Order: sequence, then structure tokens, then C-alpha cells
Amino acid sequence: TQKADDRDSDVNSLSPMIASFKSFQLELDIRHDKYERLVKLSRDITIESKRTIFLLHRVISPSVPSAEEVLAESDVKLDGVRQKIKQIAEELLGEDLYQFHKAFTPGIQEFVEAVSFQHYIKHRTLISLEDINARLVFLQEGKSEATGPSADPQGMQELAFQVTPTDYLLGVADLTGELMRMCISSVGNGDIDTPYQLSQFLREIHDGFSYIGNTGPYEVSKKLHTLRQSLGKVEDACYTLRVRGSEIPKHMLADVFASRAVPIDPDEGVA
Amino acid sequence: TQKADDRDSDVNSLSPMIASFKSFQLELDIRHDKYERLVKLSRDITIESKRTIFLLHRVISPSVPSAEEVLAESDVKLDGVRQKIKQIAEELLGEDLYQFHKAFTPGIQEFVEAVSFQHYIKHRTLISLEDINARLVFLQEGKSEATGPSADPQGMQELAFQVTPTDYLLGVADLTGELMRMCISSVGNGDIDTPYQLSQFLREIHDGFSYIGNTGPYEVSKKLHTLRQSLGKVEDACYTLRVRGSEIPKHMLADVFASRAVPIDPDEGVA
Amino acid sequence: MSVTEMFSNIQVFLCADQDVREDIRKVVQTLEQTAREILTVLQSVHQPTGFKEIPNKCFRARELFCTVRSQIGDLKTKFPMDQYYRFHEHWRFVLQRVTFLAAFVVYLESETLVTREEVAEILGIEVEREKGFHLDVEDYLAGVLIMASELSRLAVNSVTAGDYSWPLRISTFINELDSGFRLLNLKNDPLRKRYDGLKYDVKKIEEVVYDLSIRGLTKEPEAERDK
Amino acid sequence: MSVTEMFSNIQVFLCADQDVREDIRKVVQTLEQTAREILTVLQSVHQPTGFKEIPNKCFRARELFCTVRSQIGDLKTKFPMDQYYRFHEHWRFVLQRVTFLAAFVVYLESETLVTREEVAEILGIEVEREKGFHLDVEDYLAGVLIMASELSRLAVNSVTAGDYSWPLRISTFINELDSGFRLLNLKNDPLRKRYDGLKYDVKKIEEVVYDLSIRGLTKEPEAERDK
Amino acid sequence: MSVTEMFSNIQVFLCADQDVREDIRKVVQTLEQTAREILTVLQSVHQPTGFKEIPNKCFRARELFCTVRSQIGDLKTKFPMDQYYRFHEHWRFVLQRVTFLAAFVVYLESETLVTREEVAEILGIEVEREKGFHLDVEDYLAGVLIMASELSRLAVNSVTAGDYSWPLRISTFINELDSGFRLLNLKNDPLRKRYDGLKYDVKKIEEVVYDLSIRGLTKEPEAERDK
Amino acid sequence: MSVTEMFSNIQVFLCADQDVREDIRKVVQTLEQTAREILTVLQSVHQPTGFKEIPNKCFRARELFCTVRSQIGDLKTKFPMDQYYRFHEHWRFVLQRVTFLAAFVVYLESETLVTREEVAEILGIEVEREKGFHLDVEDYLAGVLIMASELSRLAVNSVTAGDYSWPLRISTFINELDSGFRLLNLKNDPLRKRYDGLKYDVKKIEEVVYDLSIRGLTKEPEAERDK
Amino acid sequence: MSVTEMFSNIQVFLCADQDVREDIRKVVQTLEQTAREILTVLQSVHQPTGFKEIPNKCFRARELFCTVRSQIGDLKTKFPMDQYYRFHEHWRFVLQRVTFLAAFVVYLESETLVTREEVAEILGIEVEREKGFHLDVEDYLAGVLIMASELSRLAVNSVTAGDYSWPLRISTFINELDSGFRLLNLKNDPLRKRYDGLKYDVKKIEEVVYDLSIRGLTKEPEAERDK
Amino acid sequence: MSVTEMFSNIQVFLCADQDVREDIRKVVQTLEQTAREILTVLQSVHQPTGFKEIPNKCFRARELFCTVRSQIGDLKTKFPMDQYYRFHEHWRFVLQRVTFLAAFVVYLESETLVTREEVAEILGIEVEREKGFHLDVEDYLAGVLIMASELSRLAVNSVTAGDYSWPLRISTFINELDSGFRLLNLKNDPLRKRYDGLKYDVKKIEEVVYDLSIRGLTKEPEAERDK
Ligand SMILES: [Mn+2]
Ligand SMILES: [Mn+2]
Repeated sequence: TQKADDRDSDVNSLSPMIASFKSFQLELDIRHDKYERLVKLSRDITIESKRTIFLLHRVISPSVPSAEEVLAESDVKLDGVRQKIKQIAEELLGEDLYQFHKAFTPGIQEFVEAVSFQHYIKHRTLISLEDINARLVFLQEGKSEATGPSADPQGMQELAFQVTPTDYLLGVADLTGELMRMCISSVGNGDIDTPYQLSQFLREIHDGFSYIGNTGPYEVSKKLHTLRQSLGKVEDACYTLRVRGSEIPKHMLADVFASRAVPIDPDEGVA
Repeated sequence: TQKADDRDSDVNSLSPMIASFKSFQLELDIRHDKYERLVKLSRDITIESKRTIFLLHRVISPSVPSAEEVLAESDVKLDGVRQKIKQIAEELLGEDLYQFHKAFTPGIQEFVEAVSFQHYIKHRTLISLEDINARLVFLQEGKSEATGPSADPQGMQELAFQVTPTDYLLGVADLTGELMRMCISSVGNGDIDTPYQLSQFLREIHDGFSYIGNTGPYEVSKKLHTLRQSLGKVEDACYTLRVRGSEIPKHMLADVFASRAVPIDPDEGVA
Repeated sequence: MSVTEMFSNIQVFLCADQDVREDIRKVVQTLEQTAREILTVLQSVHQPTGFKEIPNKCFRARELFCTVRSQIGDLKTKFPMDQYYRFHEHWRFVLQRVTFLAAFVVYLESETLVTREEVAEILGIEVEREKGFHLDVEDYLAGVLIMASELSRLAVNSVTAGDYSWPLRISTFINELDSGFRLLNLKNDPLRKRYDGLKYDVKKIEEVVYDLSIRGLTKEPEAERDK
Repeated sequence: MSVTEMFSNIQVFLCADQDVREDIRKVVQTLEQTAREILTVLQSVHQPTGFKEIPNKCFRARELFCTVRSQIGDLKTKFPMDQYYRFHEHWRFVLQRVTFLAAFVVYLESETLVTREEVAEILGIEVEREKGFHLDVEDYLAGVLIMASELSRLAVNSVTAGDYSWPLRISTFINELDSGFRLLNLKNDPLRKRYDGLKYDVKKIEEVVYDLSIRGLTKEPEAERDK
Repeated sequence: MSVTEMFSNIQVFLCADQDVREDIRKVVQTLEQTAREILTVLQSVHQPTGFKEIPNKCFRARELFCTVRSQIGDLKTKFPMDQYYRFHEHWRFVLQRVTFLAAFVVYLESETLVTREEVAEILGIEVEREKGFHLDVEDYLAGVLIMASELSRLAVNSVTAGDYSWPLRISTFINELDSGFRLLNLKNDPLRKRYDGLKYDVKKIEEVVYDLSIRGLTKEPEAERDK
Repeated sequence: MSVTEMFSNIQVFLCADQDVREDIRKVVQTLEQTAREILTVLQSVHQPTGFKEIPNKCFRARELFCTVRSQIGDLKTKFPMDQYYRFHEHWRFVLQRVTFLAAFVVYLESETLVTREEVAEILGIEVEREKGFHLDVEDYLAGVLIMASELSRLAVNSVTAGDYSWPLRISTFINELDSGFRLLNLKNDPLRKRYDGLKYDVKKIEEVVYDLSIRGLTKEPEAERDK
Repeated sequence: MSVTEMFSNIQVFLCADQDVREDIRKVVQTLEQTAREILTVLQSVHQPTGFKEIPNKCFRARELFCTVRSQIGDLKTKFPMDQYYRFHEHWRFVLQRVTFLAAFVVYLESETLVTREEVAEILGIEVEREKGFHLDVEDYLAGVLIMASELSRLAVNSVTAGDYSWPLRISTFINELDSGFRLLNLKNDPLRKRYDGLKYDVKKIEEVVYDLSIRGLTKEPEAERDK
Repeated sequence: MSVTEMFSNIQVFLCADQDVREDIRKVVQTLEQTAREILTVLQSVHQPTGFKEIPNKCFRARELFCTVRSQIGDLKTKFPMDQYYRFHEHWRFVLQRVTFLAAFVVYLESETLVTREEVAEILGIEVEREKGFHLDVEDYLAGVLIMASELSRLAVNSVTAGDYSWPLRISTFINELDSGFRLLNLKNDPLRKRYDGLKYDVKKIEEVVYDLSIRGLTKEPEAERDK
């Protein structure tokens, strides 16, 4: 019979079953290749975001003019990161973002950390998820499929990447570590206002995370412990500032705060 | 005084200390960038090696002619992998291989697995570390530093990548998993010789690893359990072949082995 | 927007997300229940007397697939369609189960491999992601592999039931399937593990065919069937 | 070559490797012993009476560095020089310790940051990898950071000893060091963690300076020192 | 009440609690001993000569269940009955073991599935929680599943002993059991994991039956049995 | 009764059990939400301006405890009371949290250690197990230990807020608490681990008091307070 | 000897072993209780009023060490002396605790470091292993390190209590201890980890002394003491 | 005695201790090497051709046990005998391995269970702790269990090699062993875990015997053997 022959002879490579498996092969390989490209992009984003954060820590040097330079440089760096995210967005065009989410989530979280750190330094507020997403809307030349959403007259097309709320949360949780570092550095640099500001800000974030509690995903709860430790360090720093401030004779307070370097009259020093 | 001024004014960016830290920054960044490039190369090598292994499993289809095609295709694939390893070797030129070892060890292990699998299919023996390393000697155009070791007349220069014995061992340990898969497939395809051959070969490798025992690094010991399981599966398969073979009436043995598909006289069948 | 407001917004999002998941979980549970019922119907083919009732059983299973379709229809309404992979883990397991059941029914009916298109039709879903709730290719393949293992059991039990033709036909079928799977490059994931199991199914069926052939039982049933 | 032979060869390699490691471990242990001795010598600077003896102590430490040099010289002979990073973990810790000690001595002597070249010279090793047993930049940096933390202790204890000039000078020094470290892009590794500690050292020293300045004690010692 | 008084009271409470747990642990240990003895008695049915002695062995096991009853009786006196679930973990394991043993005895005697009521009677405990020390349904099911795996071993060994009728009967029984379990919606807990093992038992027994049928050994024993 | 019937009955039982757990989970979720709201209210006492508002905040928290009581009241209706320990794990965590919150409120109001009776009253539950839904002594202790760690934070932040009297009073309180715990013979369990953390809280607060006393700040606020 | 006999013998042996361990555990528990009592007595030295009562407290602690001696005496009878290391883990922890307590009492009494001989005498045990139940050197060192951390607390609290002389004396003592430990080549074990903690104690105490000196508080108490 | 002197003495002691451990480690390493060599010799019995060479292989193994004896003899000299348990962990693993090897040789030679006395003799050590370096009962049992798992492999491979008599004899032997272990009340320790593995070995061997008996292969080889 036909069937018996089949079994012993070579499997007919033109059989419909084999043909469909060839298509599965193609589908799976394309998928895995895309995943791999996204992983690589994510690694690039992570590294560049981390470097931006290091760069931003240099703002807290005593001089103000260099701060602007540094911020400008961080803008350039973050623009580079955005270009990488644009590449992710291109890869995801027409795809389900969540299908490849695991591939790029570490990079995106690190980007959120960097961008929110820069934002805090500039504005002393927490950047919102919406603001971050607004910065991830790209224009690209409308290719053959120019009929995409909101294609503009010049044949340019909008391409948007959406950070998920969870990635945003995880990035902000990591941000608190950087803020803690910034706080300790500020104290070391004789900057008294920043620590109090930071402790206030960190407490707000801490209370926000407490409010969310275990409603969020497990990864968020896991970071809560570190967040609490960072808050503790910042609160301790403020406490130290306050306690030592208590020793200045009241009438000297103004002087000391005005110019820490001016030596105080030795007679009055030992209160 | 000079010092007191320093403290309050901007840190002099031209100070020798700062200058040396700028050089450290450069040195560290270059190092990290290289590490990252190696990680990416390693990932590429892993993926392509894995695909080669899948490809090689297709050899065990009933027809022999297709086997040669597949082997030829695997040669092409492995050549591609070798090009990637060449890139690693280029990155490591003049470097201490062990400084970046962690970056590329997963890829190299997977390559050992693929290349030793191909070797076994072709020659039914275990490829030696020396043979593998011999395949990783590359020629490259002698650049400015044409005075390198063994530069040949045409200005070509030798560039060799050395697989470490540990990576070799770990790759061979993984190979046994593929051999086990090959064994079970062979039984399913009615191939009786391969399983016995494989069980013999696997037992040799198993005894080899037992002999090394805990002398080797921890990663090797960790894989011993899986290796033992694979050996067990292969021994079980041979056992089954043997037990069922025992039921054929002695005078029929020749027939059955000659052509399994020929139906046997029903009267004699039920022994 | 204050920090508190921002976190409130996120909390709202997270709660909504949990609600969606809770809804999905509930529908999935009913789906699992139906899947178990279909399985019970089809399990009877392994019984000595079950081989004659295959058409009936398939018919009954087909009826139950109506329920599956309506339950999946319900599932679709629980989340935005373009976030399929966000919640994929919730239904992945059961979708593989019902794919297996569909593939098994189709095999019992026609001894062919159900296509992804056919499964999609039986389940009332799509093949292409763009078109709506769809059947991921890996889930389809997983379902097919579960069936392969069921077929190796069937080969064994058909012999017990005295029907010697099944093992040979199953053997041909499963060998082709094996050839198909060999074309794939799988990652080290659950699918790969399942595919490793296929080798054992192939081996088991080969053993049954071997047992039959050394006893000369490979011809008869074929003939019997032609009648 | 048979499988057995191949594994025998590898076994030979592995044994040789273990022997090398054993040899290295032994030399490293003597090195640690010397490092502890140097530390004991230098610890006395934290004592109320210790500040006057700094030159003596540094001299004594310099003597002990001879031993260090000869021990490291011994270490170099234990393995092929181009496999430095293969065994790096074995001496990494102690190398950071002796770098710290060298940096501390140099600071006490001249209040400057020891360069990588100077450390290499004190330890009798190289700066560049190509030239032989060398000092990795990360190990150099780690050693410097250990010293920073020792300096914050020194700032505290110098005040106890009644010497008010150290904290200011240390403060200037450590601030510059901090500026230097800020230029680096570190990975999430032990060095990064150590660098995070530097912030606390800076903070501590700043507090000491603050304590002095509100008491008007920042001028005197400077003057005293000039005498 | 002072803090000290309060904590003293709490300490009294905690001590009492630890004493209760200690007492429970001791009784549970004797219970485990008896369970091992019953198991040794019943293990002999797997021996080639054991199949003829099944009635004797069951009788002996029944005797030992008296000890079990008295030991459980002792256990009941160790804690207030409404705190059953507080200490459940202590006896959960052994209770599943003796349930298995009871189920095995009943199967060997009558080839039926022991009911929860019967187990409760054999163990001298209650079915309903409200009435006293009872057998939790999950523990009952776990015990039954342990037996299923013992039966697959029995099927194998009965063939070795030359008794070909057991596998068929066991196969029917275990299939019914499997259908029963398919009615349950088990959570992702230890019980579910154990139930996943049932599939392997079913398959193993089917293969034994297959081995018998392909060799035409399935009818004989039936006849033999009729004698 | 057939196997099928038996398993159908069991399925009914299992479903009911799962429904109970589902119900409990839902109520516990709302309880957790309220607990988080109370926490948010009480967190504000750490703010620089928060110390003056303590009475307000406690009042607001007391209001929210009404919700807690009604939610726990709801919880009680979800299962038979004598199965408390069967489902204990579901509410254990949240019960410890609300105990902490109650203890914190009581401390802020009266600077006393809340008794188990008081917690029970605030939560609308019982102290004695026999009387109904109660507060397990381990859960009470866990809640108290969470508060201890919150108090060490409060000691720090009160100083930052310029109120120097809190640390001394907290120190006395926490020392008493520590003595109390030293009366207990805790097993090697989560509670023991939490108790080990108390030592750090004690030390931390002692250091705050030290910082104040060395600066002569320990008497002033006392006076201030008397006004 | 049959296998059964052999295993019966082994079971006898295993039971005996478990009994020994049970006995040891019980005595160790009473020992832990006494240790906690001594700790409570000694904790009061951290109280503002406690510094005057040191002699009383030490006297009371000395009394309680009688109980310790008799409990350890009891412990000795529970196992053959040459199997000390077989059961070492059971009492290791508590032995370190009572060593700490002995060391603390001796320090409070005479401000000297207790020797191993003294601890052995206080506990009624031996120094040399050959002579009987002895104090392992690692356990002695662990106990001493626990005391070091207690002393850093004492330095802090003595200042709070207005006694400014302790910190200086403690600082000298702890520095000597630190030098002593620097002579040791500790392995990477729990003891090493504990020793790493000593650095923090040293630093903390130095900071207390600093706080006193910068405020000119270091001379007064010295004078006071002379009275 | 000054603190420095005291710590110097302790350092002498610690060094001596570390030297002892170093010495032990070295001997243990050579012992492990010999054990691996014996294993390699005995592994060959799994080869198709290996079954005929069993006597030769056992003879060769016995020779190598001379080396083992001399190495253990060496080991004994490295530490005072009454500190056996202090260093037990160092040789525990290798002692279990050589016990396994001794048990395996004895089984291959005489198909009996090696007694603890015999193992002790083969290894040149004592059974009773009091008499010197001995074989702990737990280590003996662990070695026996390792052999059990090796025997299940042997049963499989003997069939492949065409020798059908081994599995039956191994089955009887292993069942007896299993009964023996059932007499023991093992704690929840590594030994218990290993013993749980014995069940799988028993089952595996029973299935081999089953495969042989259903094919009527259980009598033949017996006859063959008689020749
Ligand atoms: Mn970060
Ligand atoms: Mn592989």
C-alpha cells in the first residue's frame, strides 16, 4: 500500500505536513531572531542609561556652571538612548508589545531610572509615566505602509513606544537608590537644603509604594526593602544635620548658614 | 592658603589627580565596552551552535543521501560560528583571555557541544581539545603589526583562539544530552546498531567524568547528575532492544535483522 | 500632578489589571472543566470496547467543543485584544489542552494531522495574531505533542483490544510528525522538553509494531479493515 | 587518542591547575600576614600619642614593604605570567589591602594620593599588564577607597588627639578624590559598593570640619603646623 | 498589668504550646513505627510467593491497625479538638500513610476502593470535622494516590509471580479511579502533583496488560480463577 | 456508592472549600487596602510638620479602624469559626499589620504598650480562641515588633522635626519591651528572626538619645513639653 | 547475622543516638533560659541609673552562674566525653552566649579581658580538650567578640548617663582587643564575619570619644574618678 | 598574661589546627583519587563483555584496597583519635564512597550484603568508636544505599549483556535490603533522602525481572549458569 511504502522510504519533503512545519520553522526563527535583537538593544540601553546616571551625579559638584554643561551632556546621552528605544519601537511595529516584553524590560527600567533622575535634578519633581511616554513618540519616514496611524502630510509617521506602568514603577524604585546617593553626597559637600528636600521627596515616593503595597507585581514588592533602607539613610542624614545644627548658638545661625567656611570666633564656638 | 581655596572653589579639572581619573575612566570604559561586545558575540555563537545541533539531529532520518547534505550544511553553519570566534580572537589580541572569559564562556561551550556532535556523527569518536583548537587558528591580513608570531610570506598572520579545558569539558558534558536524544531517536527509527554504539561511547565519557570526579571545577560536577541520567536512558534503551530481541525464534533472527518490514509468517510469529 | 496622585493613578491601573486577571482566571477554570469532560469522553477509546465507538465519541466531543467555543468567546471579552501576550500565561496551559483534544478528535476521525487553521476553527479563534484572539504556534505545537503521546498509548491499547491495524498507521503518522518537528529550532523551553518526549512516543510505537511484526500480526488487521 | 586518554590528559591539566592554586594560596597567606603586620604598625597613628610618631611608623611600614615585595616576587613564580586573570581572585583581596597600606603610608608621608605607578613600585610590580604581574586599575581604586575610609577615622581621632589641622586637610584631599571617582562609570560590582561608601567618608569628615568650624577650631592648628 | 506580667503570661502560653507539640511529635513517631510495620507485612504480596498469602497478610495488617487506632486515640488526647488544623502538619504525613495502608488492605481483600468512611472506621477517627479528629478529604485522596502507585507495582509483580489475572483487574480499577479524579478541580498543590503521577501508573498498567495480550496470556488466568 | 458518585461528592466539597478560600481572599484584600490607608495616615507623623498633628492623625486612624472592624466582621462570616487555623495563613499577614497599626496608634496616643485585649477590642475580635475569631499571641507579638522598628524611625524623625523629647521616652519604652521579650523562649521561627531585629532598634534609639544628651538637648524639650 | 538482625542492631543504635540528642536539647534549653536571665540582670547597666549598680549586678550575675555551672554539669552527663565534637553544634551557640556573659561580668568588675581559663572556671568546664567538657577556642573568641559589641553600646549609654570616663577606657581596651585579633589568621568562617564587625565597634567607640573630646568632656570624669 | 601574649598563644593553636586540617585534606585527596580508580575498575562490569571479568575486576579492586588501607592508615596519624568528630566532615564523603566500593566488590564476589565489620576490615579501620578510627553507622548505611542504586544499573546492563540470571538475584537481595531499612527510624536527613531513592531502585529491578519472566527468560539462564 501507499502508506506502508511511505514509512520505509524517505519522508516526502513535499508532504503538506512537512510544508507546514517548514513554515513553523520560519515563524519561530523570525520570532527568536527578533527577540535576540531586542535583548541586544536592551543591553545597550542599560549601559548608556547607567552612564547617564553616573554623569548626572557629577552635577552635585560645588560649582553651578558645570551643572548646566553636565545636564546638556546628559540630554545628548538620553537622546542616544531614545534612538535605541526607537529601534525597539520599530521592531515592535505591528507586534504585541508584551510578546517580547521580557527581552527589553531591563533596559527600559534603567531608562526610566535615568530619565526620572535627570528630571528630578532639573525640576525637583517626579516625572510622570505620561511625560516619559510623551518623550518616546518618534517620527519616521512613512514607508510603503504610509497609511499607518496619524501619518502626517510630509509622509512622516508617528511611532510611539509605551513604557508599562510596572516598568515605570520598577524604574522609580531604583531611582530612590540614586537619590539616596545624591543625598549623602550633598551632605558631604556641605549642601544642607538638598538633603531635606530629598528626604521629603523620598518619603513621598516611599508612601506611594506603601500605598500600592502588594497590589503590584512581585518584582515591585521585592524592591520595597531597598527603598525603605534608602529612606532610612536619608532620614538619618537629615537627623544628623539637625542635631549638629542644634549646637550653634542661636545668634550665629545666620552666619553659619550664609557661609560655612567663615571661621567662627573661638570664644563663642564651644557653647 | 592655596588648599583652603581649592576646597571651596571649583575642583580644578586640570589637577593631576583628576587627570589620572580621566585616564581610569577611559580605561574602564574601554574594558567594559569590549566585555559587552564579547557578550554579544557569545550570544550569537550560542544561537548558531544550537541551530547547528538541531540541524544535525536531522541526519538520523531514514535516508542516507540527505545525511551528507545536512552535514555539508552544518559545515557551513559551523564556519559561520568560527567567524564569530575569530572576532572574539581579534578582540582578545594582546589581551589576557581569562580577563574576559566570563563574557564568552557560554558561547564557547555551546560551540564545543556542536562541533563535537558533528564530529561524533562523522567519525563516531570524541573530538579532542587539540582538534577543536586546531580548527580555531585563523589567518588574518597582517596589519601594521605584521611582525606578529608566524607571519607568513603573503603578509598573513596567524590568530588562534584557545578553548580552555574546562570549557571543553562542559561542552562535552552537554554533548552527552544530545547523544542521548540521538539514541532514543535511533531506536524509534528502527536503527539497532547506533544505540549500542552510543551506549558504549557514552559509558566511556561517563567513566571519564567519573575519573575526574571532583578534581575539576564545580560547574563540571554539577553536570554529572544529568550525564548519569542520560547514560541511564541510553542503557535502558539498549536493554529494551536486547530483551525484545530475545523473543525472536532463533532461526528467524537473520530475516528480521535483514529486513524488519517484511511481514513474518503468522504461524511462527507467536513464539 | 503630585506624587500621591501619580501613585493613585498607578494603583488604579494595577487594580484594574488584577480584576482583569481575576475575570480571566474564572473563565479559564470553566474552560478547564470542559476540557476535562472532553478528555473523559475521549479516554474511552483506550478501553477494549472503545475502538468501535470512536465515531460516537468524536461526535460527542464535537458537541462539547461548542461549549469550548462559547467559553473562549467569553474569554475574549475580558481583556483588550491587542494585549494577548500580557495575559498569555493564564490560558496558555488550557489552550494547549484543548488543542490536543481537537487534534485527537481530528486524528480519530480522519487519521490526519489537524492544521493550525482547523484547530483555530474548532476553537472559534484566529490563526493570525492581527485578527484577534489567536492560537500561538508554540501552543499549537505543544497540543500536537500531547496528542502524540496519547497516540502511543492508543497503539498499546489497540493491541490489547485486538485491533492490530492501528499501531502501523499510528507509526506512519507519528514518524512523519517527528520529521516535521525535526525541522524546528527550539529554545530550551517547555516545548523543547515536550518535543524530547516525542522521541519516546516514537520509540514506544516502534516497539509495538516490532512486537506485532515478529508475530506476523502486521498484515491481518490491514485486510480486516479493508472489508 | 582514546576517550580514556583524553580524560587522563585533562585530569593531568586539572591537577596541575589545583597545584598552582595551592601554591598561590600559600604565598598569599604569608602576604596577608605581612599586610596585617603593616596594618598594626599603621594603626598606632589613630592613638592619641600616635600622631607624633607618624614618620617613624611610616619608616617601619616601608621596611615591611620589602617583605611584601619579596613575597609578591615569590608569587610571580607560581604561574605563567600571561594567565594573571585566571588566578586573579586568589590575590585580588590581598593586593587591594597592600595597595591601601601603600596609599596610606604615602598619604601620611606627603598628603598626596599615591599614583598607580607609585603603588606598583612599592609593591615591586608593573602597571601595564603586558609587562608582567601588574596592578589592575580596579584593585588600585579599591585600595584607594579603603584608605579613604581610614582617613575619615583619622580625621576623627586626630581631633581626639587634639590635632585640629588634619581634618581640614583630609577634607580637601578627600573631596578631590571624590571628584575623581565621580568621573568613573562603574558596574554594579564590589568596587561600586565601596565607592558608595566613600560618600559616607566624605560626609563624616565634613561633619568633623563642621564641628571644628562652629567652635572656631579650624584656624589654630593650621598655624600650629606652620611653626 | 505591667509589661513584665504580660510577657510572663505569654511565656506560660508559649511553653504550653511547645509542650503540646512535643507530645504530638512523640505519638506521631510511634504511629510512624506501626505504619512501617504494616507496610512490611503488606510488602510481601509483591514476592513471587506472596500472592497466595494475601488473606493472611491482610489479616495480620488488620491486627496491626488495632495498634494504629489506639495510637491515634492517644494522639487525640494531646490537644483540644478544635485546634486540629493548628497542628495538622504534624500528623498529616503519617495520616496519609496509614490511609494508603488501609486502602491497600481493602483493595487486596475486596478489590474495591475504600471509602473515606471505611478509612475513618479502620483508623478509629471521624469523617466529619465537626465530630472530632477526622480524616481530611485531601489526606484521604493523597492516601488513595499512594495506593495507585503501589498497584502499578503489584501489576508488574503479579505477572512475575505467574498470576496473569491481576493486571487486567487492576487496570479496570485504576481507570475508574482516574475517571474519578478527573471530576476534581485540584489546585496547584502537592495533591495535584501526586495526581499527575497517576497518569504514569495508568500507562504502566496498560503496558503490562498489553504485554499479556500480545502473548495471548490474558485469557488463561481468568479460567484458572474460575476454578 | 460508585467511584463516580464518591468523587462527585468530593468535588462538591472541594469546590465549596475553594469558594470559602476565594471569599476569604477577597475580604482580606479589602482589609489590606484599609490597612494601607491607615498606614498612609500614620506615616505622616514622620513629616517635619507631622508631630503636631499626631492627635488628628490618630483620630483619623481610629475612624478607619471602624472599617477594619466591619471588614473583619465580614471575614468572620466566611468560614466556620472552629476552622480558624485551617485558613489562618490567609489573614495572618494582614492581622499582624493591623495589630502593628493599632499598637502604633495607642503608643502615639498614650505612650503605652497596647495589650492583646486592647488590640482585640480595636479590631473587634477576641483574645481567647474559644470565644471566636481571635488574635493569636504570635501575631500580636509580631505586630508589636513591627511597631518597635517604626518607633526607631520615629525617634530619628522627631529630632529632625525639632522635638527632642520623643527619643528619651521611646528609649525607655523600647527597653521595657526588650526586657519583656527576653522572658520568652522563642523557637527558631519568623518571630525569633523579627525579635533579633529589635536589638538593632534598641541600639539605634540609644544612639539618638546619646546624640541629644551629649549636646545637652535632653532636658530642654522636657521643659518645653511641660508648657 | 541476617540482614534483619543487622538492621535491628542498627536501629537500636540509632534510637540511642536520638535519645542522647533529645536529652542534650533539653538541658541546653534550660541553659538558654539561665543565659537570658543573666543577660537581663546585666542589661540594666545600660540604664541611666545602672552605672552605679554595676557591682550589685555583677554579684547577682555571679550567683546565676552557679546555676549555669550546675546545668552544664548536667549536660556533661548526657553523652560520652570523647564525643564532644559529635554533638558540638547543640551547645555551641549557648556556650558562646554564656562566655560572652562571663566576659562581660569580668570586664565590668575589673576592666580586663577574661582569659579562657577564667571563663572555663566560671562555667565549671575545662580549657584543655583532653581533660573533659571544654571551651573551644573558637567559641571563646566568639563570646569575646559579642562582648566587644556590647561594650560599644556601653560606651554610648555611659555618656547618656553622664559618665564620661567609660568611653576612653573602653576605647583603649577595645583597641588592644583589636590588635590581639589582628594576630590571628582566621578562616572564612562565622568567626571571621563576627570579627569584621569588631571594626565597627572600634569606630563607634572612637566617635564617642571624639564627641567627648571636641566638647572638652574627656578630662572631667577622669578627675571625678580619682575621688 | 597580656592580651598580646594570649592572642599569640591562640594564634599558635589556630595555626596548628589549620595545619591538621590541611594535612587531612591532602590525604583525603589521595584517598579520593584511589576511590575513583577503584570505581573505574568496577565500572567495567557494566560493559557487555564485563560480566565475565567480574572475578578479575574484583581481584584488581581488592589490590587497590591495599592502597586505601595504607592511605587511611596515613590519615589516622594526622589527628588525635578522640577528635574524630571534630574533623568528620573532611572524610565523611570519601568514607561513604569507599564503603560503597567495598560493598559492591563483596556483592559481586559473593552476592551478600557486606557487614559493617567486613567494611571496617577491608578499609583497615574499626567498627567501634572507642577502638580508634571507625566507620560511623550512618556512613555505612549511606555507602550501602549508593551500592543499591549501582545494582539497579547492573540489573539492566546484565540483561543487555545477555546474562538473565543477575536481575532475579539482585531483586531478592535488594528486597531484603529494603526490609532492613524499613526497620530504621531515619531522621529527616541526607540519609533519609537517599533511602527514598531505594524505592526507585526496587521498582526498577522488579520491572527488569518482569520483562524477563513475561518472555520466559527467567529459567534459561539459571540452567546456563549451572553448567
Ligand atoms: Mn541605579
Ligand atoms: Mn544541548
